[in-house]
Amino acid sequence: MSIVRLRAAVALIGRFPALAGVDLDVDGGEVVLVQGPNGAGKSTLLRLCAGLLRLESGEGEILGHDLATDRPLIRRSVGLLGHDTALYDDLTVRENLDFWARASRVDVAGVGAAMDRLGVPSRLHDVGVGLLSAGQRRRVALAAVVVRRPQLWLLDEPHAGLDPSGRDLVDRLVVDAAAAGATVLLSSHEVGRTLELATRRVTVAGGTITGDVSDVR
Amino acid sequence: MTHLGYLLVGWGVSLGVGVAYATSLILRGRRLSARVPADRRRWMTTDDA
Amino acid sequence: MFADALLVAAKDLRIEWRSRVTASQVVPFAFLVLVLFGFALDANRPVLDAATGGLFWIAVLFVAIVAVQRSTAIETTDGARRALLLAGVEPAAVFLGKTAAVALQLLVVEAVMVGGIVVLYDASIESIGLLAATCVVATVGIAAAGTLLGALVAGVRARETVLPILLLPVLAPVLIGATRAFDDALGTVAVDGWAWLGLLAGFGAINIVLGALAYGVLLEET
Amino acid sequence: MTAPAPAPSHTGSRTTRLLGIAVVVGVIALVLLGFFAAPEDDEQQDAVRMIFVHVPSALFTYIAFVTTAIGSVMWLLRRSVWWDTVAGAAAEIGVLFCGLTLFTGSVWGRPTWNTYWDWGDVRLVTTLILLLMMIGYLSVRSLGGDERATATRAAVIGVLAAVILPIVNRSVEWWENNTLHQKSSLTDGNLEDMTLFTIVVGLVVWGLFFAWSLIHRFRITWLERELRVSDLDLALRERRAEGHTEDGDS
Repeated sequence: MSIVRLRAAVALIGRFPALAGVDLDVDGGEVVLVQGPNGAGKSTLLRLCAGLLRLESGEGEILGHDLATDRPLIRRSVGLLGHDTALYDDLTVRENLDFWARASRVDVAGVGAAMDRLGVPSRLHDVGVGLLSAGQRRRVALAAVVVRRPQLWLLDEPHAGLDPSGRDLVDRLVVDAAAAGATVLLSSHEVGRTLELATRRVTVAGGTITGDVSDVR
Repeated sequence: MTHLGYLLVGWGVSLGVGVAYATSLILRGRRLSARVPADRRRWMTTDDA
Repeated sequence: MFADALLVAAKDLRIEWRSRVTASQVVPFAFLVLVLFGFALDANRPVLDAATGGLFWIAVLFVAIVAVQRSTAIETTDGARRALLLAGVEPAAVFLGKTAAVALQLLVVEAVMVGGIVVLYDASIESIGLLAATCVVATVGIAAAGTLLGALVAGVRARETVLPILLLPVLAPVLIGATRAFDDALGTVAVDGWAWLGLLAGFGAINIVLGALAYGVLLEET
Repeated sequence: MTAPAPAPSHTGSRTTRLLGIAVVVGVIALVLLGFFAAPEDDEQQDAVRMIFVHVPSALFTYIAFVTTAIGSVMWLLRRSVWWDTVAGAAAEIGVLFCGLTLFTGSVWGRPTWNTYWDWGDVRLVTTLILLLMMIGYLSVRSLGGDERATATRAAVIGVLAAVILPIVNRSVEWWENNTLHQKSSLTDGNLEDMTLFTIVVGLVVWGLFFAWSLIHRFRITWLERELRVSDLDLALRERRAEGHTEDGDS
């Protein structure tokens, strides 16, 4: 089943053509590593697939929903970890995850499990997010994605800012998600580590796909 | 002619502003027309040249 | 839909409770504005008495600008606005939730300010019912217009200065209506305050409907 | 039609030339009629001649903002770029007319009501609030980054202004329920023929000028958009080229 189908997709950030004609097909269960220099358009590609950006031209379908008309539907079943962690500094870790779980209409019971899976120590559960380190914040942001149990995971440099144990947790997360039948698109500079995870490697440069290698793990 | 001062100010400013705005429109139009490549200068509404 | 609105409102109010911005900054600011008006007009007692209603609502409008900027900042600091879209929360629910949170905070400040005009301006309240009703109805309209315009300027450069330029003209009917209703409630001018309350209610209703409709369009664009 | 002429090097066209000539002729006629043909008023004497400028300017202020409101709604409902451009053009012209209306109003008010401004006056205050809202509209348009987002923001303000304004009008009306403003000059019908005729000439002249300006301003925005589009094509080509050159080393 086609999860992501993009044809000559162009997306603008302000007036800058971050994506300048992207063709991409991703099927269910694939783990696609998106590589490329900074400013190549990786983050924009992930945000486009998340249904947050408008197609300037070209077509696209995510999870069977048309990217031009059904963006709200796409967003319901997608989990995006972007550069900003979308957390409220004045609220505690639990309150943040509680809020995002309820907002996503997902059972709040999963919050505790998600925090444990990301190795967020219980002493931090009731600490204001504003007091956390960058690494801890990313774990909480990842936990917010885990809680949503999305069909399509879009992780923008999930390893960034994490210590080695954190990176292992992310890898296990990706493996578990793929095993559970979800599809994962992740961008990363950690070429070595994520290679074993990915079923496919796509290189992006100048807002277009310049390489697509499916190496069977 | 009573209140001539007021009338001249009132009418004068109105006509003056009108002329100034009209010229600014024409000048902005010319400056932009020079920079837009020829093929794109068809107007969407009227097609008379 | 209303569950989401409640969720968003609770979230905003909890953030407010934790950070104490209203209590520590906005209330003193409102009080300060009243004091300054007092300095400016106190020598001329009759003018101060006659203008109490107007001064009160001018102060509220200043406070409203600060409250709206704070409420908008909550969503824009860490990309939460985008996450709300992603979570699939009904935009109208986000709008109603945030409007309610701003309105409640403004009402708290207004309660303090009513105390202020009684103490500082020696205002005598003839009809507490009309006074309270005016505060509630006018504040709903202010919060609705503020939340909508706050979202509108969220993505724009120099948004701190653009917001007042947009918000104050839109709130003109509130300044006029609420002042007149207060004049009646404070007995300074013989006018039918309840009729003015009707105008404020109309203004509030229109802003709530318009805001709920337009908020989604604005969220989607930026 | 002969083969299409080479692309014009200005925003003018046959229609705008005709309109332009008509406006110039109209203005001359208006001045002659306004200052010499029309009778003076027994109370205001010659001050009444301000009416020939004030009334048309006021009427077309509201026509311009109704155009903006319609354009805003059409953009929000149907994402029509054409209507969004019309809305923006009409708003700019509307602010100009609104300023003139308030200016001529107060210059006329000075000798007749011996005050430049009257807060109790419904139409004056409503027009002032309208001017402030539309200045907000133009400032949002000029600040915008992403084109579509700016159009949407402006459209929301356009609609908001159109909805709030009647309330402002009602609230000011109630505030004083009196107005120094004379009854609407057109409808109360006690004007001599020549004065009425001159006002109509004024309305025609203003209408032609409004049309002329709208067409030119529309085309200016259109050219600006074309410029951005051609810039976008350029940016797309550069962006793709950037992709290929990097291919070598990534």
